[in-house]
Amino acid sequence: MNLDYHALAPELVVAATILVVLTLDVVLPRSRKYWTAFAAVLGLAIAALPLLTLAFDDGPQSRSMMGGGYVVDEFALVLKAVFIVGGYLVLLMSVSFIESDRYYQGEYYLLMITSILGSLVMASSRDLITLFVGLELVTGPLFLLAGWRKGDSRSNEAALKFFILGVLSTAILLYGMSFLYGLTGSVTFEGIRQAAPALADSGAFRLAVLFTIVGFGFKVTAVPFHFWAPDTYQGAPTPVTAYLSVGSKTAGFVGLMLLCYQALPAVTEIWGPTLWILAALSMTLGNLTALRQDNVVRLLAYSSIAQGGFILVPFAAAAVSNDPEVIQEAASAIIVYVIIYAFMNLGAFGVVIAGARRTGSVEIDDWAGMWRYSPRVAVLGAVFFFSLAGIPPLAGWYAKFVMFLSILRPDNVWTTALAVIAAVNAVIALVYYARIGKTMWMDPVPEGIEPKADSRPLVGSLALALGITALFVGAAGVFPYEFAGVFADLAKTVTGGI
Amino acid sequence: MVLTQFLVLGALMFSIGVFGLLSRRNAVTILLSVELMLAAVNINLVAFEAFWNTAAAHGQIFAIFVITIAAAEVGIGLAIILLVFRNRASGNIDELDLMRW
Amino acid sequence: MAWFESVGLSLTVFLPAAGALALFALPKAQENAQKLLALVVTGLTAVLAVGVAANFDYGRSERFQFEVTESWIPAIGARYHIGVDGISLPLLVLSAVVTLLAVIYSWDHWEEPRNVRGFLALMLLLATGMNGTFVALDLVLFFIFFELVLLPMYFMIGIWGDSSKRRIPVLGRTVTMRLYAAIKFFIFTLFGSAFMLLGFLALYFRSGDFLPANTFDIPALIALGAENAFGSGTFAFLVFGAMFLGFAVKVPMWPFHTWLPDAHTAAPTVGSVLLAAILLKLGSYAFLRISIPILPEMAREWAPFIGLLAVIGIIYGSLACLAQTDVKRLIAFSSVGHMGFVMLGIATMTDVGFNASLIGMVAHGLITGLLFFLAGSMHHRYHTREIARLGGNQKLMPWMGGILAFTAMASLGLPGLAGFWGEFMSLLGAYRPLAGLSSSQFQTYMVIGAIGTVLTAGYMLWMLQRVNLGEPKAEWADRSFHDVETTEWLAWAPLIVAIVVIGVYPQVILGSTTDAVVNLARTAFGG
Amino acid sequence: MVNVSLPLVLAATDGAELSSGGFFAATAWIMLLLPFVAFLAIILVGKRLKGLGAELAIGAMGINLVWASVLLVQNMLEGIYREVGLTIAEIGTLGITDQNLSFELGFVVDGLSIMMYWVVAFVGFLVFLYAHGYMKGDVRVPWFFASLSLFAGSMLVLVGAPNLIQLIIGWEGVGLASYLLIGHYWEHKPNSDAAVKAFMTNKVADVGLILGTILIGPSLGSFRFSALNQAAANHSESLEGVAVVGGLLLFFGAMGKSAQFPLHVWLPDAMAGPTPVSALMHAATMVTAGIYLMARTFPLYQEMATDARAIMLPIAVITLFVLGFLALVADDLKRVLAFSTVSQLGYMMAAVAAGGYTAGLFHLFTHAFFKALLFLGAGSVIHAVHSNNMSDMGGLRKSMPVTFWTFVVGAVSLAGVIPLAGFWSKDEILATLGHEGYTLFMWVAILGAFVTAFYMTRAVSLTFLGTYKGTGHPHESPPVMTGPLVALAIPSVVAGLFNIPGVTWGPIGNFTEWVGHRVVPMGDYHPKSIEWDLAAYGLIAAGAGILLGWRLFAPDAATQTARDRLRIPVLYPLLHKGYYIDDLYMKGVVNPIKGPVARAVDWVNAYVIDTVINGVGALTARIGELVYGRFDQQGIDLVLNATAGGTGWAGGRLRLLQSGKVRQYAAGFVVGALLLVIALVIVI
Repeated sequence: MNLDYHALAPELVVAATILVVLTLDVVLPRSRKYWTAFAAVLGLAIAALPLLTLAFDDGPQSRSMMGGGYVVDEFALVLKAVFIVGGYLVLLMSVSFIESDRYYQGEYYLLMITSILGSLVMASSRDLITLFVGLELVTGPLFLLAGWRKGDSRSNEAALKFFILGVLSTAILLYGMSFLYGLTGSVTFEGIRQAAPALADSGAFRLAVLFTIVGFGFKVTAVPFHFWAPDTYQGAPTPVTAYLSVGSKTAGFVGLMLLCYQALPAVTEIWGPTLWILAALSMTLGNLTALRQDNVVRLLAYSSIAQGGFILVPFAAAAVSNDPEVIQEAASAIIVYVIIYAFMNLGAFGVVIAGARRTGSVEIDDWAGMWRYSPRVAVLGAVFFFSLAGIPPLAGWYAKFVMFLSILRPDNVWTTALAVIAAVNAVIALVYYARIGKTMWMDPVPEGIEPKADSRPLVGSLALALGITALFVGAAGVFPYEFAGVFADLAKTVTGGI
Repeated sequence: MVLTQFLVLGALMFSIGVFGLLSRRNAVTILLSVELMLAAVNINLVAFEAFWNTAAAHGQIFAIFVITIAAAEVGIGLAIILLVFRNRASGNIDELDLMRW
Repeated sequence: MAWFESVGLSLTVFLPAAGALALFALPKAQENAQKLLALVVTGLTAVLAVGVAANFDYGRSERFQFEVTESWIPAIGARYHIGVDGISLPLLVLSAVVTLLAVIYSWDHWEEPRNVRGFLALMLLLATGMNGTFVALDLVLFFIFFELVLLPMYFMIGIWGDSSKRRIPVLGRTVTMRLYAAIKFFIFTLFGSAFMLLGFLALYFRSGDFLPANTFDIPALIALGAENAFGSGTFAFLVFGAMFLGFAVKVPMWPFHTWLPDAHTAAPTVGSVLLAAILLKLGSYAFLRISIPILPEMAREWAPFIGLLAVIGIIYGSLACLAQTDVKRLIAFSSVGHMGFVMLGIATMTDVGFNASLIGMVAHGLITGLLFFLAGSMHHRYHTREIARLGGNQKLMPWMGGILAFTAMASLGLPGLAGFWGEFMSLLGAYRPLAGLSSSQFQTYMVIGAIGTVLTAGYMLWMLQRVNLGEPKAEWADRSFHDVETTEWLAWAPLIVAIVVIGVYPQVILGSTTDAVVNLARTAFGG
Repeated sequence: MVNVSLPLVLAATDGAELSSGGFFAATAWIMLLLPFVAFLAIILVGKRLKGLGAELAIGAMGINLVWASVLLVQNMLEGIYREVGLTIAEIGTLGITDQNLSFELGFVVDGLSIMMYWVVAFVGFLVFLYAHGYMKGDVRVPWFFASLSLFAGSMLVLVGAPNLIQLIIGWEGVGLASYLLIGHYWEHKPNSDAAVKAFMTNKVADVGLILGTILIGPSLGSFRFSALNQAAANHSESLEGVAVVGGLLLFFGAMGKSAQFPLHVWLPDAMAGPTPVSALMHAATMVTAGIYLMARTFPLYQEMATDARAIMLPIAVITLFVLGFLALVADDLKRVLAFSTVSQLGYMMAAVAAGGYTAGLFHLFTHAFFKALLFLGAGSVIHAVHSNNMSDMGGLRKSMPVTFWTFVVGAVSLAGVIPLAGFWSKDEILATLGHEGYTLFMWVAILGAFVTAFYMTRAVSLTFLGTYKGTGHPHESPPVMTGPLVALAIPSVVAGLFNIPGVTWGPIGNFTEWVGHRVVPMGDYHPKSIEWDLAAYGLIAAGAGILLGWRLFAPDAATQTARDRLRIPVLYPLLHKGYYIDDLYMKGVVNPIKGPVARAVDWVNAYVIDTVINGVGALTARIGELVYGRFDQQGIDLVLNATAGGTGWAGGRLRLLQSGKVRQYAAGFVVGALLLVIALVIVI
């Protein structure tokens, strides 16, 4: 078995980083533990380098290993870049947050990069086993991270809920996968793809597909598999929540894309309607529920459920058409959305961290009038929340735009209906995003929120993370192609199986 | 046909697992139920492997991965349950409602 | 001047945005430097816009000039395509100049909570959005600019707006005006533009049936529209309807107008001015730029309906004005009526009607802008806008009263001042609507519209009588007021002059628009 | 940006024998602009001038008078026609022509406009002079003269208009000036009420003018009067469909400005303005704009819209007769004169409507002098006694001789006593009515002459005869005021001579010829010689009126007052209330609109449309609450219970009822998956 080490370099670097962090954690005295953070951040930065060399390499476009079960192509590269940059930003946000906490730092970084490694594996996986292993590698550490504040009951609770539902979803996913394998006789997507058309009418096969999708539905917090998300988001440490809503969710979408486009392109009649329903439910219920939230994190949880619904929309578009262009455009739209969503949602969580540092609260009402004492946080808050709302010229508009574009391209009554549902939801979403803007900018400062002279909301690495995300959100809003579209164009090779 | 019987067994175990998960309040019992579901998956995988009987033995490899990861998950799960138990002196998951609005 | 041909327009659009960024390079405390920067930036923008007008070839005003087309988002075929023709040119100049005047006025008029830098930055961002909308020749670009005005205006109203409380009937909740108005404006407009966007996308996809590639390019779509490519079936109906929602909310047409009185009343003075002078024009301009030339058959089918809403707006707005007790709210409602005339002109689907709407837009921009300036300055002095408490303004502040009277006269459509032409020409158009439209129906609209002019005169004169004339009320009698101040003169004088000049010599506007609208009507409807 | 080429359109002078008028005609635009220059100058610097701006206004009018006089003489000698237009707008084609319709500004110099220029300039100049004395010490003299100048300019723009568009501009311009001047003392609400009323009434009428213009302009493809008149004279097809309706709409516009029944209501109230204003605008010039419009478009009515006369003539006759009675009961001297003006405007309108172009204009011409004279005389009296009411006057004959004699001249002229101006012009109207076959209306007009003579005698008697009933010691006004009185008295006497039927004054011809210098022949009737029988009826009526008035009101002060205070039941309230037309408008139209209707619309806005909007918002929020509370956080309980019950999971049932959150979530998860399975595996 030949391993292409160049192709595997990012994973190897991250794996090495895990070892380094582990070692440092063991050998360093408690007062020097911050080196683990440094090592983790550095390791991720180094892992990005081979991505660049691979991208500009003149060699084969697609590097296949392990009998086609592990492939490094443009799709994998782009998604790996998203995972690494996203993970990097989360780590930046974590540093000050974790430092100010009283818990053990070392294992935090260890777990975080382990999870990132899992997502890297997922992006390259082209068979059920690798996909499953990658998925569990993403999720496992997160169960622990959600409960990282060991003395905090909320954190415990978040972890336990996450865990129980997580393993339930894993079980369902696996049960589905076992049938996928059993009915097609193959674990590779290639093999499943070839066998699938003959099985399209089999009830068992449909069950298998559905159970697999349900498993991923958990990861992407699609309604009705979302119940864990608000509680877990609220209870987990905020940087972990940020990672959950971006890294882990993106991993879920990667899995879904691989499943739908690589393994099951021939049976769109099964997963198309399913994802249509999930998309509509997620958008609508996520948005309506978000209207009632008073806690910023919980609000972001529901907002991220709704955003997940928007990302699911293009899947439904691909399902009604055999036109490769339509399918590619849908894939491209998903990737664009994922990329832009990653930045703006991470930014939003960065603002939550900063705001919580400043006010000591994540209740929306406690943030009232923030622009008077922390204008920069308020500006950033407006940028990210209105970007999530999709208001031009912030990047979010382009994500929504391509989403609409992809769903409207097939001239079909069902997709058009979904487009209208999405449009109505886009307007509903405005209400709660605008409400945060309103609170931060237009309401008077509540009594009792005294400016804390010593707590600067924007400290070093957090400021850096917010700066990067804000720049991206601004730049991608004006030059969406250069900052997001071009990657999506590359990555739509994921539809190569069609 | 042998395959069907295995699949029925798997389905039954899976269902029992689901039922246990839904009806039990003790976290450890819930964990056990999940294990039951994973075991059902393994039965399926192995049965299918026997059915296809290919050289690559993907089913068995898959099953081994599942067993391994299930073990890891149980480890994680027990750690979390322990944490909860330590903070609350109870393994009853129904009492976890701090974040109920 | 080749460089100007290629970058002049882009500079006009993006200079204000650059200025907004540059503002934040200045220390927060140096308010004068910030004001000066904003003044220079908007001044330069106005000069650029006038430069564009000066270099514009009026002999072929039906064609796009100063055109720039660059690759922008290749993935979706959206291009950075801008240009002006006779239709957009006056509006571009109006936008650039009014923004400058707003900055001048702002020099010493600040609403709480002050924050000069933030306010100016929003104003400059707004300018980029407004200028951009008028020059965008790509649907995506248009959409971006169209939406770009939302956030600045939302914050302007929400932060610097009127903090008084008001009880919402039926719901029974008491709301803070600025918050209520801001969110209402925001949601309302976005609700419309969500559907507008769906319409744009539908056009994009359908264009692929006729062209080698799908396109968002407005001139290309207009060329398709001229061949009536999109037909008059359900598709075109839905697309027109979707865009109609987006544009009609912005205009605003009855019954989508209710955000307007609240937003106008609650907004800070400069916000109201920009809202009235420019933002309302984005919707009606979009009808001329997009809906009509691209979907002419549908425009013809929708015309009676648009006309109906327009005349309802005229009468309804005027009657509502008669019931107002707040000067600013009255002026706000008057916009509903005036924009009704603008839309009536459009609904006739004739070149004269289009011209009417364009000159009506410019005139309304100048006149209502000035009225809001005046309302703001009066509020500044009296600290109330209650008509019942005012009176004898003419005596207390002769110049202010005189300008108010002048502007009110212009607003009620006195011939010889700018406001008249729009009203007159839209009635003229309604008398002879596009062939195929029911003459008797539009002539009924014409008569109703003409009755509307009487009502308009009624509420304006009544307002003048109660605010300007009579003896001052006891509470003001022994107070002394500053009459019109220097910055106010500087901001208002150009508007006054423009109102008179356009009133006497409307060719100032029509010289630019006529060929363009004649061509528009001809290519869209033939003949 | 601007179309800088200024295309000057020189219309063809169709009347072949007419000259183009040379320098003064070519530069007539100066006349139109000068008052505006004065207006601006007074606003900017008036306060700092010695005469507070009056000198600028008077100067401008003086120059205009010279200009107009030169033109008048030129026109008498050779006849002038010149039309100049500057395109101010090309507005599009309406899809009916290849040519753009265009709006133009310019001026026309022909018989009709020259007569009007001169009347405006002459009366204007005298009134300005008079006002210089009358307004001394007023609160805002500069503003007054600025407004007067604005009026003069607008009026000249109106009468010099070569097309309907410019006419509308001038038309509403004089309306604005009227609003400003009626409301000159705006501190008092009745004055501003009167101003608003004048503006609004005219605005209502203007709808007619504007719609008429809209009907006619596109049909002709031009807004020019010359085009309209030529088309009418040629019975052009383009006018076929619109002539009558368009003509009536224009007439409706004229009804407002020229105070025809039932749109006359504003004119009596307009007397709230200073008296010079009443003299110039509300008697001599502005109110004749409607007559002027009818004369300007005369061929339309004469040739094509003849059917319109069936409506126009009755209205004019009602105006001249029925409204004349209102002057009988007024105590306010100016109101008497105002009602008289309304009635006289009825005469003019009746003449034009009956086809008497020259007759109507001639009455306009003479009426301008004697009515301005009467108003200025009244002003002189009011200036002296500080009251408008005749019950505060009386016996002023002695203390104010100049005012008295000139007033009498005006009154007699108005009453139509030979050989004063009023006789000749009124006689011509009667002749026209008779000739055109409107015999009944002719007799009504003769009866009207009786009423006129009666109320004028009453006014003269109550004001100047008997004994003084007011306070203080009235003195004759200064020469700056009496001068204009005398100057106006002269034409009030002699103006009639210029149009004695059949008489031509050598090289200068006569009035008929002067105003006949138009682009197309007017084709109206001119009596070739004096119709003595008609003249006799007119004179008898006038004489009877004077006699009756004299008998009733000439005696001593006590009887005079007693008789004037006699309140005949029914009749007096009816007349005093002006036939309740005002009440009808206010209570029937204006107040309901201002009150209930406007409030209803506002209510609809707040309670219906806004409620829908807010309701949608509130509903969405409520749904959000429900979804969150009932579904997201609780609802799964219900599903679980239902499932448990339905499938008979008896063992789990009780425990499920107490289900906690995590298991709810898991249940939701499983139920969701099951529903999907049901939907996609079993159903499909």
